[in-house]
This record gives sequence, structure tokens and C-alpha cells, in this order.
Amino acid sequence: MNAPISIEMVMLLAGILFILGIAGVIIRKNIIFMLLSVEIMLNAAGLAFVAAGSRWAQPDGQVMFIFILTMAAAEVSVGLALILRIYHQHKSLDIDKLKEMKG
Amino acid sequence: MSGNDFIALSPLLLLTGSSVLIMLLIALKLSHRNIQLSSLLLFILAFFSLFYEPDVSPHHIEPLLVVDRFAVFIMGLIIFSGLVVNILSYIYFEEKEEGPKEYYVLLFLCTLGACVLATSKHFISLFLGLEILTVGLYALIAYLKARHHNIEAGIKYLVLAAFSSAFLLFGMALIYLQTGSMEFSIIGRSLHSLPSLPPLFLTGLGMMLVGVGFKLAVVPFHMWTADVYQGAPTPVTSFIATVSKGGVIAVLLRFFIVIDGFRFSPLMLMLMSIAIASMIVGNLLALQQKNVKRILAYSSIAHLGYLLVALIPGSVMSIQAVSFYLAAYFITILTAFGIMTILSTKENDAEDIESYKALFWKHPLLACIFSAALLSLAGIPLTAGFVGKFFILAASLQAGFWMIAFVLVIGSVIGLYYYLRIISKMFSGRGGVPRKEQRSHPVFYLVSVIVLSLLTLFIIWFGVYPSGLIYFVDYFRLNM
Amino acid sequence: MILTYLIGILMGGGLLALLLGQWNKSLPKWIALGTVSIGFMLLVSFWIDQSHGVNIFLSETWMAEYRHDWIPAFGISFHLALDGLSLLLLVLTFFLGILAVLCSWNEVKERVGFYHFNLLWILAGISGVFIAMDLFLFYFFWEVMLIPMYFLIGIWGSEKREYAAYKFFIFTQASGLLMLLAILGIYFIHGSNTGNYTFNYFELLGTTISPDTAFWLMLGFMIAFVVKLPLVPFHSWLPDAHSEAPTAGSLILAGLLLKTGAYGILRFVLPLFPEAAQSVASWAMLLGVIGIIYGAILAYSQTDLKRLIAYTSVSHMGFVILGIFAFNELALQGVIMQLVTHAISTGALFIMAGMLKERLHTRDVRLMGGLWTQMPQMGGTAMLLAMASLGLPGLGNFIAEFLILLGAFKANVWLTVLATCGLIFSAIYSLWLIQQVFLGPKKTPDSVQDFSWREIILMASLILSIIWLGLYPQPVINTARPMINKLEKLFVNQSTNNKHVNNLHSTICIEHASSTASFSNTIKLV
Amino acid sequence: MDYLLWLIPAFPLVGFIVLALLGKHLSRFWIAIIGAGSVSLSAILTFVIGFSFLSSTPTGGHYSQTLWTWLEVAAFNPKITLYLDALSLVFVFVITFIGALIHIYSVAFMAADKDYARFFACMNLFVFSMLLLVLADNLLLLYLGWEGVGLCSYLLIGFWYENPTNGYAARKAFIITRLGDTAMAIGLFVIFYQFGTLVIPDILALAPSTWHEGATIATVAALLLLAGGIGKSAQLPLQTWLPDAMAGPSPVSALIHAATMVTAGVYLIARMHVIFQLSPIVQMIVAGIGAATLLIAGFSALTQYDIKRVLAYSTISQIGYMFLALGLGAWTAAIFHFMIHAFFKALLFLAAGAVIEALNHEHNMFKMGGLKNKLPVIFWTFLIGSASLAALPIISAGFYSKDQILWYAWASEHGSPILWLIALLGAFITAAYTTRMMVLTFWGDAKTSVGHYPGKLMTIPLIVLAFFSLFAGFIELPHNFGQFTLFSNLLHQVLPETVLKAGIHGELLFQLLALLVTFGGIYLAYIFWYKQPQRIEKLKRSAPLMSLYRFWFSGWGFDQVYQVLFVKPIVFIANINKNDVVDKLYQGITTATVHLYRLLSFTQSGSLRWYIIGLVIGAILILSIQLML
Repeated sequence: MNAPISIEMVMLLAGILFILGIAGVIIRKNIIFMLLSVEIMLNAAGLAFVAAGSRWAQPDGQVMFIFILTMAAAEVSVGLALILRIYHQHKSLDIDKLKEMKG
Repeated sequence: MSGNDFIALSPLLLLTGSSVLIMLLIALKLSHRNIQLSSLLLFILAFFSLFYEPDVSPHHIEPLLVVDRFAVFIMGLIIFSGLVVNILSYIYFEEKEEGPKEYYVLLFLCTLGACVLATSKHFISLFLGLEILTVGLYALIAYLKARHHNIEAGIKYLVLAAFSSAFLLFGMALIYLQTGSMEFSIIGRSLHSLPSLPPLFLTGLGMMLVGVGFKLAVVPFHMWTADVYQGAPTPVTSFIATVSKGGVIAVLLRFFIVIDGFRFSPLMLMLMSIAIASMIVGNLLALQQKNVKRILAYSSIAHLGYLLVALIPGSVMSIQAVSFYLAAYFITILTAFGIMTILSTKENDAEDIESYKALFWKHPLLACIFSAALLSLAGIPLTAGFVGKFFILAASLQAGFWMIAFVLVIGSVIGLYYYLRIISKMFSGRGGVPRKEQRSHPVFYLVSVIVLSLLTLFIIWFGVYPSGLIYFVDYFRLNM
Repeated sequence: MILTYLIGILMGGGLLALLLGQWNKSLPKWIALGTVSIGFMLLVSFWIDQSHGVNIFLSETWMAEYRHDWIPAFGISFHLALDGLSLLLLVLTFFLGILAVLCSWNEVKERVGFYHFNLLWILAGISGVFIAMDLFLFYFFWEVMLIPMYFLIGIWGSEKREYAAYKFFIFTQASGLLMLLAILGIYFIHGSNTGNYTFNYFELLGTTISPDTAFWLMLGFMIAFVVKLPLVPFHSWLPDAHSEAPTAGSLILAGLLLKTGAYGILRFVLPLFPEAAQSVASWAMLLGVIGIIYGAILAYSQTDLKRLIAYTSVSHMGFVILGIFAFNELALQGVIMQLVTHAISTGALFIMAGMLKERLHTRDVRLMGGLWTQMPQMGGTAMLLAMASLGLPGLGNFIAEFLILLGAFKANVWLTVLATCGLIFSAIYSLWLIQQVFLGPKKTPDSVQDFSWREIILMASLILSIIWLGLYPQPVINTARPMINKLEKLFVNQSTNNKHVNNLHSTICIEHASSTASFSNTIKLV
Repeated sequence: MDYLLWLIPAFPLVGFIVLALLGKHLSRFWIAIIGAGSVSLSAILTFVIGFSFLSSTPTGGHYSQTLWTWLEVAAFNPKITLYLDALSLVFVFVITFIGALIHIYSVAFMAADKDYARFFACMNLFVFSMLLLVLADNLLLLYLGWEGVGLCSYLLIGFWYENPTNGYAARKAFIITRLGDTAMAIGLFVIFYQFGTLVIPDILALAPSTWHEGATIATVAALLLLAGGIGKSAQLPLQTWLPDAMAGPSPVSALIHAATMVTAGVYLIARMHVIFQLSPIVQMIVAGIGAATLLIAGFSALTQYDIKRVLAYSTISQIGYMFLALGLGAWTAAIFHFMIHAFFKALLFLAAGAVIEALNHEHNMFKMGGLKNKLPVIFWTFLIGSASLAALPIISAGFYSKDQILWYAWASEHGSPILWLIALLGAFITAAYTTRMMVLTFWGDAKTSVGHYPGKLMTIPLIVLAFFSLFAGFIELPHNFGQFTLFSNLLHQVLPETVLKAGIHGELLFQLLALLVTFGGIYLAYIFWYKQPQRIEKLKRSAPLMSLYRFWFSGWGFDQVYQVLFVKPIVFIANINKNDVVDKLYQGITTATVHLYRLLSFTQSGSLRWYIIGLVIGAILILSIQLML
């Protein structure tokens, strides 16, 4: 129907998503939300890959996106396991509680 | 996948197979000792499989992997370190009374990841290897429930690793966008004609370097090192310090060689500034540190700085210097952390420098091994570290990089201070006669001491008569 | 082949002492004494048949050479060679080695095996430095010399030993690394000029380097040697290392380690970079003179006996720098005499300080006094040593200082006048030392016995050698002559072609129309 | 006979070695035998060699014997050669003869001392080094003797080392003479580079051809040698150490600080007379220094109360006369005065030592008195010594030597009325303080009782010295007393004739004047300190005179000046800089690195969010470097 979306727009979107993810990780105190914003960053990277793939009309971008998804899933699962243990030990998910090692 | 491919990939296949095999053995409820022995056997098998690599010219497994002599050398180093960590971790986990059967599975997987990195020539294999390694490490770092800082180190590493791999991916996407392919050689060919790097490629490469920088723990991305090294169990720390860095260095070197990044001044300048920063900051951070693990963490930052100095000239000699220094650095760090593993008991983890007071008079042999390792880290002659540092200085001076060589000298002088501080702590104090306390696992204790003394012999041997290793390194050189 | 035997004996002896040290306490002493005296005998016999056999005066200066490939990839070879200068310093090393073992006979009680291991490995490192003719091997021995000395000071030293050990190690190591950069620099320049990359000293001799890089490379070498031979701005490690080291440690430190600095300049800086050395000569001489006066003034105000003696050696080493950078045969012979005699006289003073510490358990000079009455023999020897250190004629140091000043007078008149005034300061601190320790009212309550037999042999050998060097130093001069002549030839054609350097400052010196031998031609007045 | 030459210094050296090594084990008798015996043996040997030298003067006018080549580097090869010519014969004779007498005297004098062996060892070493000094054929060997003599004076001044003031005096002597020695060393360098050799005969031969008269080099060399001489002979700028050197035992003062060491400067200048002749300005300076010193020392001697310090100042003044003579070119007169002065000054010191010991260590002359009849021998010998010092005409030897110098002060080529007048005034003061000393110690009522009577061993040397103080003068009569000038004929083989102004006559008139001045001085001292002591009281009341008295007493304030100018600043700098300001530099570097460490370890704050911010900043930095460059 209307003109195809130009590659710059998609990259811009991916960039914005990426920066949102970074901001999320820095601002949020709760570990779950930090993991969540890291997920956003990973998806942004995936989006960039898909866009690049479409630019060169090669499937590689999408194959890469699938890999990114699997990796993100694995990483989040391990992350949640760790979060469970943190909650058992510290009774709170606030990242600033975990500051014993310093100097 | 012809016959040759299988032989070429035998180490990787063996590693995957053995991780699966170990899982089965765990299912059969074998005791911790049997599992450890079997994993040891499998590691040795994998190590010897390397010797049967076909000496045919570099064997390309399109499109992801290439198994050339340099890859075999790096895989050899990685598997050897995995083997040593495997041997050392038995006593450590027995002391902590936690039957870590799944630990060995993760160990195999992480070694596999590193090997994949060593042989990768494509972004996807780079990403795959890196992620197998990193996710495996998440679990390894947070392995011991009882340990005090354990969980904190685990979560820190997880969030930061994921964060930096996001950067890596975004960088790869930009480069892919720019060059249209993810294979190093094709990227290289596309850059061949361009006098300078296009901006998009530059930002992509920059972001990739953020991810790689995090893994190598060079200066702007070094802050996690000390906490994770301190938090993780000691064998895992030695694993992180050696294997994860070795694999990444290999792929970085291969990538730079293929795209011939040495001729682009912004790239080189950036690498130089990172190298200088990490040498200075790494040594300075360890100056008055009380915790030996944190000292070794900061010193590994500095050592990565030295490695980057070796990498920068990009000449034939600099590649030899990188592989020589990697070998020397691996052996020394393994010995140092090995000693810490042996000395750590149930309660304290032989972290605090005070626990090394008058060690020479309690355990003369262990103290000698530890001083040899520390002297090699400091780069004093008679040790492999010195010849490594000499090699790096030669490589950088041959290409005329006087500035970095001078900063390397200043860094290693600062470094002298804290290595000597540990050594003099070991020799201070008028300790009495060495007391014989009962060891829970005499056999394994003996095996580990033998392994460590073997490593020390290597350090001294490469220090006094290094031409053997130099010839070896030259044979397994990555040809330009 | 004798060269490898020497180093091999020492290292082997060290290991043996370490191993046997576990079982019985007194064996390592005898092993150490045995190894060092065998080495000494070997050397002296070599020296005797050298002086008879081959005529010293022929141009061939190298007496023995041994070469074996070590790291062919870099062109590094295990290359040892011996000429007059190295032979002298080797004999000195073994002589002082015997004395070091003797004087720590019953001073060291615990961990005797490891102590003698360190002692012998330091000697091995030092003798290695003196005969290494491959720049990498030289740097290798330069570092090997450090570690055992660090342990010696760090473990068996007195109160502030750790601080002193650090300072010593880091000072020398830092400057050593800078030298490593310079070595690599000249290695690559030679390689790019001639194509073959080698660290061999003889091949590197001829490299042509552009003046400003030569200047920087020369500075790289000089920094390492100037820190070791303490020249004033870099000397602050010496007093700490000396006052904290055990007696044998400070004997070896003063007697030998300082000499490696001077040897390094003579062997590497002058031949490799003649023009650069020429251009920096007047500055170096100035620093030398400052060193003489500064060291003397500081020696005067010290209250710790060993620190006082340490500063005196800073002052004496100032003469060495003055002599080296005068570039004429008189001054260079004086420098070599100074190396030998300073080692003996300051070594003896340190042994004396060690004995006093053993008897009075203190190094503070203010607590000592009037010891002459109880210990006339020690008083007499101390008086003679003090006279040696202030350069009384008839003792070795005078010959050295007189030759240096005579030689330096030709190179730079006003600096030499200033240096000669340094002799006055040396008189002030030497007599002040004797006055405080031996003369004056009796302060030490307990009765201290005079020399034991062992100490008499120790001291007698040192005093006899100082007096022998004072009255008949010719053997030492003859052994060093070939090397000095070759060195001086390098600088004679230097000075004739750059005329302005010569007549710039020497108002009274003589115009060198013909060869240096004929003196009595016309006076050049400026 | 020259093959025996090396035995002269060898005997005292052997004596020193034996006493130094075995001193503890020998009995006092044997120590005395070896100590005094060695010097007497070399004295006898000197007579034998001297006799053979005088009877058949050897070819070239000197004996020389080379022992071995001391050093051989490039063109510099000094040999250990002994060289005896007329000049050194006189010096060797004086050293060994008077040395032997003093050794015999000190056998008895030091009998009570516990460090008997050490005393004789140092005395023998001193005689050895002094002999080496005068017998040296090259300047380096002379320098060896020169410093050896300085060392022995240090050892002997500080002989009683328990008392730190003796130590201080000894150090002061050594360091001040060392000042002179360094100047002389520089002189040696200049001479070496001018003539290519340090052998004295060659230098004297080459000098006239190499240098033209009045050349700057000649002046510089002469000045440097003069500085060496001044240091050793305690002349004007460097004379403060001699009065303090009286801390040593009396025989030491007699031998070292009267007869031999202090005249080393005179020997050096006489030996190197050619260089001094080549630069007239320096010769004038020598004369000036001599004149000034004799006046200053004379006035100071007038005010001392310690008998030994009076003699010390009188020695400085008499050496001033010798320097004056050297300055005037009257070389033989200077050496003659040296010989005569050695006799009577040694006598005076020994007698004073006997007096001090008799009054059990009482040094203050005002507390002595009335010893005339208690110690007759000491009195008579002291009287002859003082007569000779005051230059009593005709009878005392002092007259002949001093009169010659007075005459040359007027008549010689470089002489001038002012110098003569100063010399005359000096003679007047000498007469005054000598009589003051005599009167205070021997006449008047006895204030302290005599505890100890000197034995035979002490009186014989005194008598022998008294004999020489009287009759030694006759070998050199003034010109108008007939041409009997044995001494100068001997010395003219080595030293040049003194050139007189043209048309000078009336020597007799000057002698009468000198006679008048001497008797005036004696009479004045006699009146003031014996007949009417109340005159002194009157003088004491006037303030300016008292300040002048204190000024003279302190040796014209030189000590205070040097203390303020040199000693205080150096000590101040040394103590300020005790722990090495350069060390602060390195401590600064270490503290800077530690501060850097603290700054960086602050970044390791442990919080994950801070690490992420760090990582992001790093990423931004990298990208900016990438894109900008």
C-alpha cells in the first residue's frame, strides 16, 4: 500500500529502543526491571539485525534474530534463578543492597 | 560434513559429547569423586584429540569456523586450563561440602564456548561461542550457595554481561548493515578498497569493542573484575581469568588480522588509549589492596593491557608475542590461583593477605611456587613472564611504539610493589617449624601439588630456556 | 671455559647450601666458604698465568671467551668474555665473597641454608654481570643479582628492612627496565642497519646511530648505571639499603653492587655511544662533583653508623663519575683503582660496623664513645680505614683519587678544583667518625672484647690489600691497561676532531698537537 | 754511600711497625729501647752520611737511591727515590738529631703514661714521614710525607683522647693543614701538566725555559705551593690550629710544633725556589705574610698566661721571620734561622714540659715563680734558650740568625725599610715576651711547690740543646765579623746567593740598632712584670687597653672569624639536611601514587548501577574517539 519503510527509520527505532533499554537498566532499582530493560536492548539489536538483513535481502538477519531470542531466553532464565536466591538471602530485590564487595 | 570436517572439529564435538556424558553419569548418581575423575579423563581425551588435527592447511568449515594452527594452539591452551581447573576444583568443593556434580557439565560447556570462539570466523559463531561461555559462567560464578558474596558477584556479572552482549550485537548489526555480510573475510575484502573506515562501520566496531572490552575487562569496562573475582569460587575465578579472556583475544586478533585493522589510525589510537589506561589503572588499583584475589584481578587488568600492547603493532612478531604472552600468562595465573585454591579451607578462602603471613616457614614448597608465579607476573628474569614482557617490548619497539613501551615499563614498576608486598608477607614473621596438619583428601592434595609444581617448572623452564616455546609459538602462528 | 665454571660453582654451591641447610645449621657456612674460595683460587691462578703467559701489552684485550647459542630466534647467545677490567672485578667479587661468608659466620642464626643460597646467587649474578658480553644476558644477570639481594635485606635485615628492601628493588628494577628499552633500541637499529638481529656486544659496537637517538639510548643505559652507582639525585636508596642490610649484605652492596654501575658505564655507555657520552661529559662531571660534596656533607651529619658509611661511598663514587667522563687514560686508571680500593676500604668499614653492632647491639654513633681503651686493635684498624677513606697517601684510595683528579684536571679545571675541595670534607667526616666512635669519654658500660682470631684474619687481609694497593698498585694497572688504551683511543680521535670542546674550558691544559704521550709542547693560553 | 740512604727513614719505620703491632706485649724498657733507639740509629747514620757528603761532595752534589717504581700510568711514573743534597742534609740532620734527643727526653717524660707504646709508635711514624718529606725526589713522594706528617700530628695532638677538647684540637689541626694540602695538590696538577713530570730536579731545570718571568702560570703554581706551605707552617690565614695543638704532650710540641713539621712549608718553598723566583709578586706575598705573621703572633704571645701557648705563638712568629727571609730571597738565612730556631725552641718546649711536670701539670705562668733555685738545671737551660730566642747579641746563636734576616730585610734586593722596621719591632716584642716568660716562671716568690724533680734522662738532652743554642750560631758569622760563612757556602750548592742592593754598607750600625732594641725589650718586660707589677694594674683599668688585650689574647680574633664564616654554616647545613632532601622527592612520588590509588579505588564502589554507568561512559568515550579522529 504505502511506500516501504526506509531502512534509516527502522535503524532509528532500534537505536531509540536501545537507548531506552540502557536508561532502564541505569534508572530502575529492582533487578527484575533491570533484566527487563536488558531484554529490550537485546530485542533492539535483533530488530537492527532484521532491518540489516532486509536491506541486503538475506535471511542472515532473521537467523541472527532467532539466535538472539534463544540467548535472551537462556540468560533471563538463569537471571530469574539468581533473583530467587537473592530474594531468599536479602529479602529484597533492591540492587543497592548488594554492595558488600568494594575498594 | 566430510570426514575431514569431523576430525577437524573433533575437540569441539568431544567437549559437547563429554558434557552430555557427564549429565548421564550424574543421572546414574555416581559419587563426586568418580564424576570428577571421568571429567578429567574426558578433558585429557579432548586435549589429545588436538594432536590429531590434520596438518593440512587451515581447514575451513564454511561459513562459521576455521581450524588453523593458531586455533589449535589457542584451543590447546583453553582445554589445558580447563583441565587444570578441573583438577583443582575437586578439593575446593570437597572442602566446602557441596557435591558439585553439575559444576563439571558447566565447565565443559564453557570450555566448548571458548573453543568455538577460538575457531570462529563469522559473527554468528562469534556470538554463539561468546554466549555459551557467558551463560555457562553465570551459573559457575554463583555456584556455591553458602559462600558469602557469591550471589552478588553472580548477578553483577549477569547484568553486565547481558548489557555488554547487547552492545556487541548492536555493533554487529551496524557492521552487517554496512558491509552486507557477517563473515570476517568478506568484511575484510569490502574494506580493502576504502582508504578510511566509514562512520557507520566505525560506530559498529566501537560498540562491538564495548562488548569485547567487557569480556577482556580492559579499563573502561573493568569495574566488575574485582568483585566477580572475589565473589566467585577460586577455581572459577582462575577459569574466568584465563579461558574467557584467551578465547576473546583469539577472535579479536583473528578479526583484526582479517580486516587488517592496523592501518586505520582511529582504531589503533583507540586500542592504544585502552591499553595505556588499563596498564596504568590496573597496576594502580592493586597498589595497597588487602585482598589477594582483588590484587590478582587488578593485575589481570594490567596484563590484558600488556597483551593489547603486543597486539597493536600487528606485525609477525607481535602475533608471536601475543600467543607467547598468552601461554605464559595462562600458566602463571593458573599456578597463582591454584595455590589459593589449595590454601583455602572451609571457612576462609585464603583471600586476605594476612593469611599468607610466614607462609614460607609453614609450607615452604607452596610459598616457593606462589613466589615463582608472582615473580613471573611481575616480569622478573628466570621466569616466563619476563621473556613474555621482553617479547612484547621487542614487538612494540620494532614498530617504533616508544610511548606504549615506556608506559609498559612504568606500569610494571608500579606492579612490582604489590607483588613484592605479597612475597615479603610470605617471608616475614619468624614462623616456627612447618606444622603438619591433616589433609582431608591426601591423594587429591598430592595430585594438585604435583600439577602446580609442574606448572612452576614450566614457568622456570620458559624463563630460562624459552627458545622451545618460541619455536612452538612460531609454528602455530596465525599467518597474515 | 673457566667462566662458566665460576658461575656454575657459585650457583651449584648455593643450591647445595639451600638443600643441606634443612638438616644441619653449620654445613651451609662451610659449603659457601668452600665454593667461593675454590672460585677465588681458580681465578687467581688464571690471573697469574695470564700476566706471565700472554704479554699484557699486546692489543688483544680479551683473555677468555665462551659462546653458546641460547635463543637463536632473537640472536641471543650465552656469551661470556673476560678482559682486564672484568678479571679485576671478578677477583674482587670472589675476594669479598670469602669475606662476606666469613663475617656472617655467627651473625646469622636462623635459616642459614637459605641465607647462603642468596649470598652465593648474588655473587653468581654479579660475576655474571662482569663477564656477560651479550646485552640480553647482561640484563638477565643484572636482574638475577637483585632478587637474592632483596631477600637478603628483606629477611635478615634490621628494623626497617622491608621498606629498605622495596626501595632498593624498585629503584634498580625501574632503571633496569629503562635500560632494557635502550638495549632493544640499539638491537633494532643495528638490525635494521646490518640486517642481522643480534645482542652480541662486539657486533653492536659499530652501529652508527643518529646523534639524538644515540643520546636517548645512552640516557637509557646511563639511568640504570647511575642509579646503581649512586649519583646524587638517584642515591636515596643506598643509605636505607645499607643501614638495614646484614653485614655481609652491606659488604657486598658497597663492595660489588656499586661497582656494577661503574663497570656498566665503562663497558657499555662509553664504547657504544662515544659522541653522546662526549656531549654529556661536562654535565656528568658536574653531577659527580656535586655527589662528592653532597655525600660528604650528609655523611658528617648522620648518627647511624652504617648510614654514615653509606654516604661516604656516595661521595667516593662521585670521584668515579668524574674520572670516567674525563676520558683520558690517567683518569680511567684512577677509576679502576677507585673501584678496587673503595670496595676494600668501605667493605672493611662495614665489617667493622657489623662487629660493633654485634658487640654493642646498636648502630647509633651517639651511644658509642671511648672504645679505644677497650678495643685498641679495632681502634687501630678503624683509624687506618678512616685514613684510607679520606685518601691518605700510602693507601690505595689516595692513588685512585690522585689519578682521577690528575686526569680530570686536563678535562675540566674548575670542576677538578671543586672536587679536590671535596677531599677536605672527606677528612672532616672520617675524623668525626673516629672521634665519635673510638675517642672521647667512655660511654659504653659493658666490657667488650677485642678482635677474635677470625676477625683478625678478616681485617688483616683487608688492611694488607689496601696497603699493598697503596704502595705498589702496578699489577692492577697493568691488568687494566689494554682495555683502557682501547677505550681511550675511542675518545682521542673524538677530541681531536671536535676542537671546540677541548679549548672551551681548559685554560691551562696543553694543546694535543701530536699524540697524548708528548706533553711538553707549547702552552695554549685562552 | 747512597746505598745506605734508605736506612735513614727505614729505622723509624721499623720502629713504628714493631711498636704498633707488638706494643702491647713489650715491656716498657724494650719500648723505650726500640722507640728512642731507632731514631738515634738514624741520627748516627745521618752523621756518617753527612760526614762523607761534606768531605767528598758526590758528583752532581746529591746522593740518590731509587727503591721501586711507585706507579706507572701513561706519562705519569713517579718512583720511590730518596734524594739527599745539601738542603735536605741540613733538614735530615736537624730532624734526626733533635728527634733523637726528644725521644730520649720523652722516655723519662712519658714514663708514667699507660699508652707508652702508642706514643713512641706515633713519634717514630712522624720521624719517618718527616724524613720521607725531606728526602723525597718527586713531589708525589713529598706529598706522601706531607700528609703522613699531618696524620701523625693529628694522632699525637689527640694522644690523650679521653678529653674531647684534645680530639677537637687534633681534628682542627688536621683539617686546617688539609686545606693547605688540597691547594698544594692542585699545584701539583698544574706543575705536572706544565712539565710532564713531578721529579723536583727536572722541574727546577725545566722551569726557567718553560715559563718566562712573571708568567700567570708560574704565579698560580707558586701561590698554590705557598698555600700548602702556609697550611703546614701555620702562617697567617691558617695559623689558628697551632696554639690549640699544645693539647698534646710537650715532647710532641717540641718535635712537631717547634722543630720539624711546622718548618715543612719553609722546606717546600726553599726546595722549589726557582718557581718562586720566576714570580716576584708571589715572593713579595711570602715576605708580606712572614712580616704580618711575626707581628700578630708576637703581640698575641705577649698576652698569653699558658707557658706552652706563649711558645706556640713565638714559634709562629719565628717562622714568620723565616718566611720573611724566603720572601726577600735570603734563602740560606731562612734555613740557618730554621736550624737555630729548631735548637732553642725544642729546648724551650722541653724545659717548659719539665717545669709543667715539676709543678704537677700547672700551665699558668702567673701561678709559677721562684723556680730559680729549685730547678737550677732547668733554669739555666731555659735561660740560654730564651736568650737565644730573644737574640741576645754575640753570645746567643739566635742573634746570628735573626740579625742576618734583619740585615737582609734592609739590604737585600727585594728588601725595603718597612719590612726592616717590622722585623725590628718583632725583635723588640720577642725580647719582651721572652723576658716576661722568664721572669714570671723563674723569679718572684714560688706560688706552687715543686712535686717532681726531672731525672737525668730529661736533663741531658736539655744541656745538649743548650750547648747548641749557644754555639751553633758561630758557623755563620755576619759579614762584618769576618768571612766565616760555613753554612751558606754549603747551601749555595743548592740555593741561589742572596742579591744585595748596590752600594749598601754600614751593617754594623744595624747591628747596634738591633742590640739596642733587644735590650730595650728585655728592660721593659723586666720593669713591667718584675720590678713594678703595679704598672700592669694601672694599665688593666683602662677599658680600651683591656679590649686590645682580649683581642690579642684570642690570636687577633681569627678563630672567631673562621668559626662564624666556615664552621657554623657547614654544620648548620649538614644538620638541616640530615635526612636528605633528595629523599623527600621520592617520598613525594610515592605519596602521589598512593593518592592516585585512593582516587581509583573510590571508583570501585561495589554498586552495579555505578558499574553500568562506568561502562556506558566508556562506550561513549570510545565512540567519540572513533568518530572524532
